[in-house]
Formats: sequence, structure tokens, C-alpha cells
Amino acid sequence: MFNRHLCGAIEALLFASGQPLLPERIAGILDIHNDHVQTLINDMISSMADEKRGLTIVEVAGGYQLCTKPLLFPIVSKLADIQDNRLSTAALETLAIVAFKQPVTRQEIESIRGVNADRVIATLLDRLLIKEMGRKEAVGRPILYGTTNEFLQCFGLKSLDDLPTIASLLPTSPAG
Amino acid sequence: MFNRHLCGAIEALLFASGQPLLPERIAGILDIHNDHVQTLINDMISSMADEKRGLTIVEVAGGYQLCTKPLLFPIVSKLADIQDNRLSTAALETLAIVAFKQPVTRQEIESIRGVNADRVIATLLDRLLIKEMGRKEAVGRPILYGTTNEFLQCFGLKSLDDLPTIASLLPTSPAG
Amino acid sequence: MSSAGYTIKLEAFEGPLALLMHLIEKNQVDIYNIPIAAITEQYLDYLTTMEQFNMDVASEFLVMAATLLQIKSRMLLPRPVVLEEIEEGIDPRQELVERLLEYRKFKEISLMLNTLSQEREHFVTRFPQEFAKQFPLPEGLCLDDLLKAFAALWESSIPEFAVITPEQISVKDKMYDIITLLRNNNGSLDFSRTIIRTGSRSEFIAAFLALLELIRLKQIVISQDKPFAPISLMLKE
Repeated sequence: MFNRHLCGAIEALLFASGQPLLPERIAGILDIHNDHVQTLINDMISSMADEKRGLTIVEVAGGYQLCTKPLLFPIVSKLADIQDNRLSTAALETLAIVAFKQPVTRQEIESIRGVNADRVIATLLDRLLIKEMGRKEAVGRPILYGTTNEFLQCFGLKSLDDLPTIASLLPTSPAG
Repeated sequence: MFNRHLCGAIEALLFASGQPLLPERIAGILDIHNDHVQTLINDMISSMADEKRGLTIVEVAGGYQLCTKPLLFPIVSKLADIQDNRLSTAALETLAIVAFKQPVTRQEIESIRGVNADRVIATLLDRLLIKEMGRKEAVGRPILYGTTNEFLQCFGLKSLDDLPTIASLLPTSPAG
Repeated sequence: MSSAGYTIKLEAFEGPLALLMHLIEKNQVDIYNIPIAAITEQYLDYLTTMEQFNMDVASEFLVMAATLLQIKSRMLLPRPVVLEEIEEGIDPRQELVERLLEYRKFKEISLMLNTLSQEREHFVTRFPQEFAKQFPLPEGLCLDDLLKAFAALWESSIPEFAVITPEQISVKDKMYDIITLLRNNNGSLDFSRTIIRTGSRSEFIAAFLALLELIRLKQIVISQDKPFAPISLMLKE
């Protein structure tokens, strides 16, 4: 291949663009023929098959895009930010309400805790500890929340049947 | 090299990260030794020197970053969607003071530049080039500023230790 | 050096030091031996021109003008021989020269930084790939924790049973509580009514710290008729 340096230029262009690049665009920038671009890219794709390479070129939306090899996704996804896994007091309280009173609406949670629950519900949803379970047949059809399988896993419960009933929790005498 | 596939994994990680990756982070994800990462990256840099490649790895802000070869900048810049994020004279002067005098207060910056620094500090904070680093134990407990990792990246510095080298290159002898 | 025939190209200078450096470079004079009379004259000319063009002359420029005039007059004053001996080596320009040198040093560094950033721009990088946030499941929790949380809520809603349990109430949560309560109460509230969870001393302290933080953030204002009177909170929106 006598135009090896053009492969370098194409790699740099695809990298810097991020978006898929149309072959005409590449051809225009490098002042070469469209067909030539296709040939060069095919050549690049075969040399990128080497296991020493982590990237490949995919044809998408009529253009070419540089991306990581799908095979390497399990490794690449480890870059995701791991969030703090502790629960705040507010989150634990809210989770307790959802657990013992499910299905329950945001309004019901707020009336027990006395404060806005938007943020803490969003956190619990994000963390997969609660989920939406349909809507209550009431004014405004508010969303009902319940606990998830992840919730059971987290508290070492086999099923929701392992949760005590509210009645059994209520103090029967001031001594508790 | 019997660990060729790790080069592929590193390339994919650097590509997906976009930001410089610390060798420890790469070593952690791939479950290999830090020294091994360095060796692999050196190996990669030499094979990327080939004109068939358009990318290279630079050492910046304590980590490694994948980027296009500077040689190809005239071509890459034809993509036009490359952002212009030049800093104003005021921003550069203030940044120079923060970089060399950190941690430094707004008052100290103002006394060197002879002008109010409120707005330029806000700009530098917005652009994540400087950050608050606590407060000075002095009257009014003024905020102390220092440079960030983004600062190192913006100027292609490996670490703050690179700064004295810059100062030694000043046209006038560093008086003071 | 006279200002006659000296035309000022009206450039915007960042500050008085930038303007002075410009004049020193333009006149090609030694920074350690500034012809103060000539430079002062040119400096004042510049300020006059700025005014003629209705440009705001920042106060820093005027302060420097005063400093220059003071230095000029001190250099013109004939000094008694004795005094001169005492003050030997002290040039009225010294402090200004030191400031200019310091300023020039950082100006030079800033030019080098600019070169570095331009070189760095030739290494084109890529935006980081977005990954969904990953929340690992909380660890070390058991049913007991859940029961305790529920019990705490239950107790806080029945004051006569209020068993004081050491509870962690963060200032952040409390700030959230206060804003929510204020919103639910048409924007005003007594401080005492923000103690809604346990009524404990730690909650009181958290609430008070939250109150101070909200005042600092200018989210609320408070008023108190007299010392030890109830504190009223008002939402500032």
C-alpha cells in the first residue's frame, strides 16, 4: 500500500470527529477519491482486527465511526463511575416506609416523614431498591412504589413474606 | 510480547475515557501490575509511531491520554468542529499567578495584577482550571485558590513539578 | 522625552501595571531606572484620552496616577545631605519597580503558558464516553436496620413514646426539610417547627447549622423580636 500515511490521517479524523464521518467528507479533506477512502478504510479494518488493537471502525448512518471493539466492552464499562453505596438516614427511613407499606405513593411517604421525598425517591429508584408499581386510583393517579428484588438481596431476605407486618411492629405498651 | 491483547484493552480504555487515565486505574481494571502498564504503553507508543497510525499516547496530568498526532493537526483541524477555547490575557496572567503561588488568595492575585480579579477568577473556576483549596488563616479567612487537573491537561503538563522548568526558561531572570 | 508628538493608540489595558509596562516598553527605557516624569506624563495623557472617549477609567488607574505623582514629587524634592545619607540606597521608585518586575514575571509566564496551550491544542483529544452511573447495592444491611428506621419514624410521630435514639441527621437533609416546610407554609415558619424528626438535641443542632447555611446561601432570611424570642424564618425566592 503506497498511501500508508493516509490511513494515519483517516484514523486521526475519525478519532477527532467522534461522530460518524461520511466517506465524501474524508475524501474532501484528504483531497482523494471516494473509492480510495473505502479501500483505505477496509485496509484499516483488517489491520485493526489484530488483538493488539482495541479499536475498530464501524459503518453507521452512512459514515464511518471509530469505536472500541465490542469484545472489550466488559473491560471498557469498568470505567463507569462507581457511586457511593451507603444509604443516608433519609433514604433508609423512606425505604422502610416503602417496604412496610407498599404499594405506597410519594404523598403517603411525605405525610409520614413530614418532608418532601422527591430527591430521596429518585435516589432509591436510581439504586434499584424501589420501583414503580403502577398508579393509585385516586385524584391525580399518583405513582405507587414498591421494593425490588435488589432490595430483598440487599437486606438478605428470601421474599417479602420475610418482612414482619406493621401490626407486629407497633408498640403494645409504652415500654415498647 | 506475550500480552498483546492487553495493548488492545488499554487502547480501548484510553479511547473510551477521553480523559487522561492514571496508570493505577488501568492496572486496577486489567488486574495487572503498574509497571506492566508502563511497559505496555511504551510498547504501544513505539508501534503508534508508524505513519499508518494517526493517534499517539501522551503523558499528561499524571496519566495517559490518547490523542491525534500533532503532525496531523492541519488535517484534523479541517473538521472545523474543533472548539476554540482560547484564554484571555487576563485569564492567562491570573492562571500564571495561581499556578506559581498556589495556594493563593484573590487579594494576593489583585495586588500582583493591580486590578480586581473577581470576574476572571469566576471564569477560571467555571472552566475548572482553578479550584478552591480551603481558607487562609488570616483576617476574613479568604478563600485560597489552586490549579486543577484540567489545568495540567490544558497546558500538557505531566504534573505541577513541570512548572519550575517553565520558569527557568523565562526571557528575563526570575527576579523574586 | 516630551509628550509632544507622542500619539497614544487607544488600547484597552487590563490595569495600571499593564499600561505602565506598555509605556516602558514603548519608550525602551530601563525598568530599573524609569524616567518617572516622562512616564507619568504619558500615563496621565492616556487617562485623559480615555476620558475623552468616554471610557470608564477604573479607580485602580487613578490610584496608580496618584502613586506616580507622589514618586515624581519625592524625586524632585531637594533632600538635605544628612537625610540623604540615612536614606542612601532608597529610591522612591523602588516599590513600583518591584511591583512591575513581579507583574512582568507573571506576564512572561502567561505568554509561555499560552504557547504551551497552543502546542497542546495540536494533540486533539476526544470527549469521554458516557456511561450510565453504576450504583452497587448497599452492603452490610440487615432487616434490623430497616426495623430500626421504621421504629424511629414511628416514635417521632408519637411524641409521648419518644425514645431518644442516637440518630444521624445531616445538615444537608435538614436544609432540605427547612425549605420544604417553608414552601408548605407559605414561606414563613418558626424555627422550633423545623424540629420534626426526633426532637433530639442532635436534630436541633443540625437544624441550627442548616439555618445558618441557608442564610449564608441567601435562601432564607430570619427575624427575631428580642434575644431568646422565637426565630422566624422566611423563604427568600
